[in-house]
Formats: sequence, structure tokens, C-alpha cells
Amino acid sequence: MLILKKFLRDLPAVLGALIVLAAVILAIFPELLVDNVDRINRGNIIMRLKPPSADMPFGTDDLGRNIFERVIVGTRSALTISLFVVVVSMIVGVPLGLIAGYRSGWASSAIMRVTDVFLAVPQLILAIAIAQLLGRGQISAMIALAVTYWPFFTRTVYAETQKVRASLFVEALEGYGASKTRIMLFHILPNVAAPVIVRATVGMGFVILTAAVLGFLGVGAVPPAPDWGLQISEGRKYLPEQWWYATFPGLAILLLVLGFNLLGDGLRDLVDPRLRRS
Amino acid sequence: MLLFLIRRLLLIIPVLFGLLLLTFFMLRLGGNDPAAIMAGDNATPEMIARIREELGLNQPLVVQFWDYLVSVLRGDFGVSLFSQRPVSEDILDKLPATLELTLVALVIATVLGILLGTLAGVWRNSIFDHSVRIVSVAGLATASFWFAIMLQLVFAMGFEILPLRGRLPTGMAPPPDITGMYIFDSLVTGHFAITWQAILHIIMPAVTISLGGVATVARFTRSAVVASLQSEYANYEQAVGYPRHRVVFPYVLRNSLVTPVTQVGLLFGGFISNAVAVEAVFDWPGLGSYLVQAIFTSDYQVVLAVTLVIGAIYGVVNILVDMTQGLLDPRVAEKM
Amino acid sequence: MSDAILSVRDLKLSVKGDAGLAQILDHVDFSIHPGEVLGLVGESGCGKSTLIRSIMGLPPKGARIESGSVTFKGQSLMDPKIAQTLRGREIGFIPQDPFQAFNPVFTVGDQILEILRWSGLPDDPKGGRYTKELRAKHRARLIEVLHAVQIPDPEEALTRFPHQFSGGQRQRILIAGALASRPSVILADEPTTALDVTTQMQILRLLRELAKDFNVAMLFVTHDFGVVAQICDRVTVMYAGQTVETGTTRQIIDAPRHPYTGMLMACHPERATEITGIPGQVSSPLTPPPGCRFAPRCPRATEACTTARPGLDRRADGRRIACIHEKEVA
Amino acid sequence: MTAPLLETVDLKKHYGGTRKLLQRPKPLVKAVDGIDLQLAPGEVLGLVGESGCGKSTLARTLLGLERETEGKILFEGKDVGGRGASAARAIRSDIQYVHQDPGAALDPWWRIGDTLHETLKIHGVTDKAERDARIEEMLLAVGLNDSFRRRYPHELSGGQQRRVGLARTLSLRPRLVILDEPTSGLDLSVQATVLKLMLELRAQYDLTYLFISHDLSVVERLCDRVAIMYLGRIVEIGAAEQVFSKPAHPYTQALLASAPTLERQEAGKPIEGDPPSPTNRPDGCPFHPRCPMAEAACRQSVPDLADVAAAHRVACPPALRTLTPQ
Repeated sequence: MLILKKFLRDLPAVLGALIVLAAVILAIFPELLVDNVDRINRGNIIMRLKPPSADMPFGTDDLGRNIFERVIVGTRSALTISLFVVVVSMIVGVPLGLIAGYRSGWASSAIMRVTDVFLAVPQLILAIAIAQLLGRGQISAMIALAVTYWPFFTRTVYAETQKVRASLFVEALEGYGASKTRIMLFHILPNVAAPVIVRATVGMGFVILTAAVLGFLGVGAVPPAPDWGLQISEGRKYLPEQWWYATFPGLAILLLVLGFNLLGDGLRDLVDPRLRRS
Repeated sequence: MLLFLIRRLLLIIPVLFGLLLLTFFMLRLGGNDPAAIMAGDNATPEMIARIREELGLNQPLVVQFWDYLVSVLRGDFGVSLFSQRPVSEDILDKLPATLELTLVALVIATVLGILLGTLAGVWRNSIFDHSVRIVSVAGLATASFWFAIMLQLVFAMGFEILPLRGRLPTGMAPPPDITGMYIFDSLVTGHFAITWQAILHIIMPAVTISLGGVATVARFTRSAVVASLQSEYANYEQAVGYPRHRVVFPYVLRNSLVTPVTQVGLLFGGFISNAVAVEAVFDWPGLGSYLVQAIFTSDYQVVLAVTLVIGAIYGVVNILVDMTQGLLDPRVAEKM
Repeated sequence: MSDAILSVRDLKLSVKGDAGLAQILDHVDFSIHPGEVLGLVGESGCGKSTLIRSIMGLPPKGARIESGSVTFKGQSLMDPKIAQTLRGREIGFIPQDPFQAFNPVFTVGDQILEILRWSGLPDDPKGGRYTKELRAKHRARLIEVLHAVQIPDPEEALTRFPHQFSGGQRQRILIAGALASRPSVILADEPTTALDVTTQMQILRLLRELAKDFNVAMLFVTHDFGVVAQICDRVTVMYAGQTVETGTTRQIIDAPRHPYTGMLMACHPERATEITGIPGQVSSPLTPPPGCRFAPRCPRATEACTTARPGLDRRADGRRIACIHEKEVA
Repeated sequence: MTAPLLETVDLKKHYGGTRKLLQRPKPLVKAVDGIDLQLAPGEVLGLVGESGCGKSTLARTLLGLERETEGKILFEGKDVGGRGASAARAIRSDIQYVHQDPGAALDPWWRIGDTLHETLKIHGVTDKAERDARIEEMLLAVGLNDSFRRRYPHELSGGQQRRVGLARTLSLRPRLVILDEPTSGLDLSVQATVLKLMLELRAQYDLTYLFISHDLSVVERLCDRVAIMYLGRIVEIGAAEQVFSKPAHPYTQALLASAPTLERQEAGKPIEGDPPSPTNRPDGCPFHPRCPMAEAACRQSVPDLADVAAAHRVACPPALRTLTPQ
């Protein structure tokens, strides 16, 4: 309860939580703001490239589609991709980091060497290559991002595990004869959970950004999907006259990622044990 | 120190080997048939078979990998399917453009990030601190390619004060080639008109790339400064009569630089990532756009070589970062 | 007795924090005379660190001085500007933990010379710039003091980094830093707590000699009566933010009169006939008991103790005791 | 002397001394270097030394957390040495440890009650009712009421944390308890109550203590025998009364002279120099560079313990010569 109260006092974090919450609701129920979700890909050539108006606050695109509605519906794919990527990366990366950080021996060095190889090149480059190999589409983008993102979790968990491992209470447990598995699952895991949750929250935003780059470069979603990165790439051709086309999808990315980052920041402050003690 | 340098350089080798292994098998097992691409759209199966024979693509993959490895060690990265030139020549052409861009971005990120972060840390919880926080969180939330487009929209298309794309105006000849980095080369050779143009052209792409970096460096500097100001030694320094500004600079600041400097190494990867998309937006003839094009055309020799080069640069940058830490902190230096 | 150089008069201070208003100090009162070593003794939570910071003119964030004063030779240390000019120059400081007090990335020479740069020496030209010659002069003075604190090869020591010294040597260098500017009083905040026994005794003897040689007064904060016996001339005892008893070292150690001092001394392994302790816990500064703060744990407490704070009265034997049951002269 | 509960024979624990390719060599640290120790059932043996003397390493090696480099560990005459960490802990479950900082020894995310339950579970007490009963008993024994089960570690004061640490260890019904600086960082008034509690518990549960401390006054009060350690070796051991009243080893003498008492100690020069680091220990007797009695032979060979009186042994030939004239 005290924690909740503390969280509510952190205005930016609350703002972030509200943004994320709104995005989740819109991803599940786009009907709330979109008249007919099935029709968002249907063009209307007469309405082509109309500037923002009260009716269509973000204007229309080159096929006369309502950009506002397409941006709203785009929330769903953005969140789906990032949730998938982050969850898969955590499932793979967290146990590996835990093992590498707590056990010593060949398995642990092998894990870290493989992680090093993945981290030796920027994630985006590997992701583009893999996405291209798998063939263009949202699914390949998701797989490509997941395959290249898990090492980040391994690294975080590895570092945190080493910190916790050095702490006196782990030594005490070893002294009392607790098994390694018990220490790892019941003591180290909860203690590294906080930084992992923070990392995952910020990671949601990061993946949305990376996925948008894939869409923009043309290795992600396929038209006519209402993908934000893809929309920016299409809208770019109509600059500067039809500025709204490329601008609003970008603002949507900014807002949602901002939401995750603010939330992650707030959580970081919240779970900081130094602050918890007071 | 020398021992440290040698050991670290040697440690890059297995990582690069692993990287090569990963990309090689990934491309060959999952990718398109290079022979089919080389032969073109109208090739007959016989032609493709002949090319396979010539390139040794019939051999087992392990043998192919070995052959490739041997030629890489000799400095031969093969020939680009797309440009029909040796890949190493292409890379030497494109690398300076990317290096120039990332270096300028690095300078912007470090200088601005440390400045903002320090001031925010010193004036904790002030309006300035809150603004830096908002700006940096927003900076980390911005898609770089979109930000690039917005900059173009405002400064190149709207106010028309900055050039839209490229490294130099069309028609302007590049300065004599020393490093391939125009700003440096033109300064050294005295072509100041070119310097000016090169700077104008690099502003928008460099700012775009550094955006996330400024934010990251600022945040890490701020928290390090805050922690350092609350440390025992900062207390001691105040207690024995150092004036406040001296406590901050240089005493607290130099301590606080260790963490952000680590970040700069990690940032470099982010810069190259950003460069891929940003180079595309600004038509910057660098390694990033070269790589993207190679990926799209399944030019696998190029993809392999460029990933390797980027991996090597990344490794060297991280060694430099560790050595900088040694310069900042004598305790670190002693362990080297 | 000559006039006090540093006096704390009836200091009452509260700190506003997240949990509420903490009444950290409640009428602290003592003074230090030229050349004497005054021990300030109290257990954790008695407000020693807040008091030290307030004396230096660096009260903790959110602190409010509700009444009283802290003065150095008549100048108020509650004025941040005056305090800034006196810190390092007239008031030296020796910190608790020599392992933490040094900035790890600068040489010890840089750090200690920085003190002299801002404090100056009494015979420095007034208002001048900080010249090379001045720095050389400060350096020479520092080397002289480093000799006095028995640092071998001071010239070379100045160019080394803190981690290259042992704890005892670091503490010696910090002592040199406190003495170099010829201050008239030094605040020593548990300067031997972090050291080993043998090193502690070396440092205590060194401090005792230096205080005499440099003719400097000292406020020596500690929780260890053994240390007090070694170095202090007089002692003032604090409990939960209140001064409870002040007297000469022998008076306090051999014949404590305030119930708290008495019970505390009885806990000392050398004195205890039977190991006991003091029942109960120190009250929280957020909800201090009215009147005498020790009353809830005091066997002699009566109703009167909980209504009004006892005054710190001077007794016939020269000490000052804040206990209504110790009115009669012993 | 009755059969010892715990005995070590020439126990050594060395670290480092290896060099990997292209790395800085790790210096060889002889943290514990040839310790012969006997603990009689029911006694309190004080182990005194300054930081870096190897007392904590000795404790960890006895406990089984570190594997000894050389030497024997016998518990009730049975060889329990030469095992890896988990095997050693299993066979030495009669030996338990109370940490120097019992607050940090508690997992910050676990309530006290859960931690106490877990400790018993690890030791195979599967019956929850029995665990509850034991925990209740132990909390009572250390003077905490049952409500502490629901508290988190950071909600406890230093003294309370130490009580929980004692309850946790004693719930395992050990025979020998290693107490690592059990009073450091405590206020005088709290320290007294904790010491009192430890003596009561020893009587109540028939315990043997190995009491590690640097605080001589506490050791003097609490211990039956005392061993003085310097750079990985025991330099003097004997009945507490003997050692404190007639210290034989020059280091012990210096240590006693350095401990601040309630009287001002004017006489005697304090010992010179800093406690040396175990990474560059001198040849011969490790104390000779600081020793006022040092002679040529001290620089060459490491002296062994020899009887100076009944149940009082010292590792210093010059001191022996003066104290026991032939």
C-alpha cells in the first residue's frame, strides 16, 4: 500500500502508466475510437491527402484513408510485437543470465561468450538480416527481434545476479547448507526481479522503436497493414506539402514509447532498495 | 597497460570468429541462393549450376566456411554481387562517411550530455532538472528516422537553412583524400569552403543520431553526480572549506564521469543502428546504407564483411572506453 | 577559565523529512575553551552527526534551527557565509572514515592543498591571487605538517593516490589536512572508529601530542569511553538529542551522576559487575517523550521528569547535569 | 583436557598464486597458514586479531565454505575435512555460524518467519508444526516476541537483527557456534545485552563458542581461552586469564597495550607500523619487522607454538627464553 502511495506521488510515472494503460485498452478495443475497424485499409480516392480536420484529426493518406484511425489500430501491432519480443527474450534470457551469473564453469562461460557474439554487432543489423532472410512480414520481424534481443536480458540478469551473489545473505544461505537451485530460484531470482521488470518495461518501448525501423526500411509489416514505421515511410514521399502523413504516426510512437519509459523510470525509483528502506 | 591492451585485442578475435560463424551459417542456411542471384532473373538451371561450381558452392558448408575464413585472414572479402567491385574497396569507400558521422554524433552526445547531466545533478529537483529529465526521456522515445524526417521538414524544407541530403552540395568536389572524413581533410588541406559545407550537411544527421546518446549520457551523468555529491568525500570536501563550485568541478565531476563513459561505449552500437536508418533518410553514402542495400539484394559477401568490420570497430571502441576509464580512475588503471 | 572559542548554546533543531518533523536536537549546550579537548559522547541516534554538521554550518537538508546559537569567537556559524570562511581555516575537520573521505581519483596532495588554497595561511598576502609561489609555500607548509604526523617521505606521498595508503596513514594525512592551516579548533568525528586497535592507539597518541604542539582545541566525537579516557580533558554526554551531563573526564568515567551516564558506564566491560544493558530503546525523534527524553528508560524517573525538560544546571563540583534527581551535591 | 569437540591440524588456506595467459599474476595469499587448534566441549574460545589476520577465512574454512588447501579438520575425532562446499556443510551441520552483520545476512525480500522456516527446511525438518514450535521457542529464547515473524529485515534494529541471527542459527541445534564479531557496530548498551544473551544461550543449549573479535575487553569478559592471530598464524593461545594478565608474545603485549582502557595509558610506546597485508608477508616470524624483541633467527624461520606455562603456548623463542629460564 505504501508502495502504491509512493508511486502515485510520482507524477511522470503516473502519466506513463496512464499512456500505457490507454494504449492497451485501445489495442484491445479499437472500436472505442474507430468506427469500423475492418474498413481502415479501404481507400477512398476522393478523400486523398486531406489535411487534418475536426472529422479526421490526423488528415488522410494517399489512398484517402483516415490516418487517425490507422494510427489507433496500429497500436495493436506495435504492442503485440513488443510484448512477444520482450516475453520471449525474458524466457530465454533470464534463466541463462541467472545460470551464467550464479554458477561458474564451462556452461556459464559458454553462455556469456555466445551473448558477447550477439552483442558484438548492433542488434538492429542482425535483426534486419534475419528479418530479410525470413521474408518480409510482421511475424518475421517479431522472430528477428526476439532472436536478437534476448542477450540484453542475459546481460542485465548476469550483472544483477553477480551483485546479489556477492551479498552476505547468499553467503549465509550457503553457510546454512541451502542448495544452489534453492538459492537461485527463491533468493536470487526475486532479488533480480526488480531490475528485470524495469528493463522489460523500458525494453517494451525500445522494441517498439526497433520494430518501427524495420517497418520503415521495408523488412517489417507489409502494406496495407497500419504499421507506424511503414506509414512514416509511405508518408515521407509527400513531404513537405502533406506533412501530416509522416508526422502523426511518428508522434504515436513517441507517445507510447514515452509512456513505457516514464513508467520504467518510476518503477526503477520504486524498487530501489535504498529508497525502500526509508 | 600494454599487457591489458594486447589481452583485450586478442579477446576480440574469438568474438569476431563467433560473429562470422553466426552470420555465415545464418545467411547460407536461411538465405537465397547466391548463384541464382548472380545469374540474374533469366538464368537457366544450367547457368546457375555452372556458377555454383565456379564459386565452390557445391562444397560442404564447413569447407566453404573454412575457405572463406582463410581468404578473410588474407584480407580478401570477396566481390560484391551488386557493385561487382571487391568488397574491401567498397568498405574503404563508405567507412569514412559513417565514421565521420558517428564521431561527430559522439562528440555532441558526450559534450551536451555531460553538460546537461551535470547541471541537472547539481540543481537537483529544480525546473532545469525536470526539463532535462523530460527532454531526455523524450529523446530516448523518439524514432530516429522519424526525427530525421521532421528535421528535414522543418530546417531543410520549411526554413531552408540546412541542406536536405548528402555530404556536400551536388557539384562540389570532395577535398583531397587523407582520411576520407571531409571535415578533417578539408581543414588540413585548407579548403575551408568545403569544411563549411561539410559541417552544414552533417548537422542534421549527426544531431539525429546523437539524440538518444545525449539523453543517455545526461541521465547517467546526472545520477552519478547526485550520488557523488552525497558521498563521504564530497561531505569532507565541504567540511574542510572547499567552495561549492570547486566541490562540483573538478572533484565530483571527474568521479562522475566513469559511469557515463562506460555508456558511451555501449552507445556506439546504438549510433551505428541509428546510422542505418538515418543514412537512408539523408542519402548519406556510408556503411549503413551500403549494408541495408546488401541485405536487400542478398549480397551476402558484403553482409558478412560489413558485420565483421562493425564488430571489430565496436570491439576497439570498447577497449578505448576501458582505457579512458583507466585515465579517469587510478584504481582502474592499476588493475590493467 | 578563559573565554570559550566555540560554544553551542541551547541549540534546538528539527529536520523536516518524508516521515514528518524529527526533533533531532533538543537544547544542546556546551562550549570549548582554547587548547582543551572536549569529548562528545553518545550512542547512535543521539544526534551527534547532525550536531557536527550544524557546527560546521552545513546542517542537513530540511533542518530548521528553532532556538539557540552556535558561535565561533562570537561569530555566528549559523550564517552560511561566515561558516564558509571559517571552515578549513579556523575550524579544522577530521572525518570518521579515512577509507571514504578521500576522493579516489585525485592525488592526496591535490586534495589537501585544495584546503590550503581556500583557507590560506595566516601570513598569506590578503586578497591576492592564487599564484604559483603561494602554492609552493602551501606545499612547503603541508610537507612540514606531514612530517609532524609521521608520514614517511611526504614529498612523494603528495603525488600518490588515496588507495595506495593504509587506513592509518590516510587518517594521518587527513589530520595533517586539518592542522595545516593553523586552525584554533578541530572537529574530530570518531576519527579512530574505522581503524584497527594498534593503529587506533597510534593515532590517539599522535592527536594528543599534536593538540598540545599546535595549541589547538578539539571537539572529539566518540562512543567509546576507552578512547575518551585517552584523549579528552572534559566530556559532554548526549542522549536522544539532549545534553545530559558535562564534566571532566575523570568525573564522568569514575563517578557519573546522571542516571543515563551511570547506566552507560555500567555497560562498559571493564566496569560491569554483571553484564546488563539499558532496558528499552531510544525514542524516535519523530515522537520524543515530553520532558527528559531518558525518562521512559530511567529507573529513577518520576512524574515530574515527564512534564518538563530538566535544566542543565551547574553543580558544586563543576559539572553540569540535566536531572532533577541530582540536585543535591554529591 | 577432555576429548576436543573440534580439532584442526596444520590447517592452511591459500589463495591465488596463479597466473593466466596475459593477465596480471594474482599474488599468493596465505590467509590461514598452519593452524593447530582444539576446542573443548562447552568452552568459549576467543579468536583475536586485527583486520587481514585471517580470522574470517579460518571461520569460513572450519565451516566448510572454503576448502582447506592443506591440513586436517576433525570433529569429535572424525575427519570431516577435504570436501567441497556442499558436502562439507552437510557433514559439519553441528557447526553453525552467526554472521558479523546479521541484517545483511537476511534476504531483504523475505519475512523473518519465512527465513527461519526455510533454514529449518534446508536441514530436513519437514514437519511444519515442529518448525513452528522450534521457531517459537528460539524467538522466545533470544527475547523477541512472535510478532517479529511478520517483519522484514530492514524493519529491525541492529540488536534485534543480531537476536534473529542467533535464533536462526540456534534453531538448527548446533553443538559449535562460530560467532563472527557479534558485537561490532553495536552501541555499548545494546552490546551488553547481546553478550548477556549469548552467555545465557550457551548454558541453556550446552553450546561451544568460537568467538571471533577484535575487541579485547569483550573477549576478556566472555572467553575461557583466547587465541591471538597474526598474519594467518596463531602466535599465542591460552587461558584468558593467563593471556591477559601475563601476555608472552610481543604482539599480544602490544595489542593489550593498545586497547584503550578507562585509565589514560601514558606508559609504553605504542607498536610501530601498520598491520601488514597478507599479500607481502615477511619471511620468518611474520611479526619480526614490528617486533622490539626481534633477533636474527626471527628473520629466518617461522616459530612454532611452545608451552610457556600450563595451557599457555606462545610462538616466540625469545619470549620463551626470558619467561622459562632453563
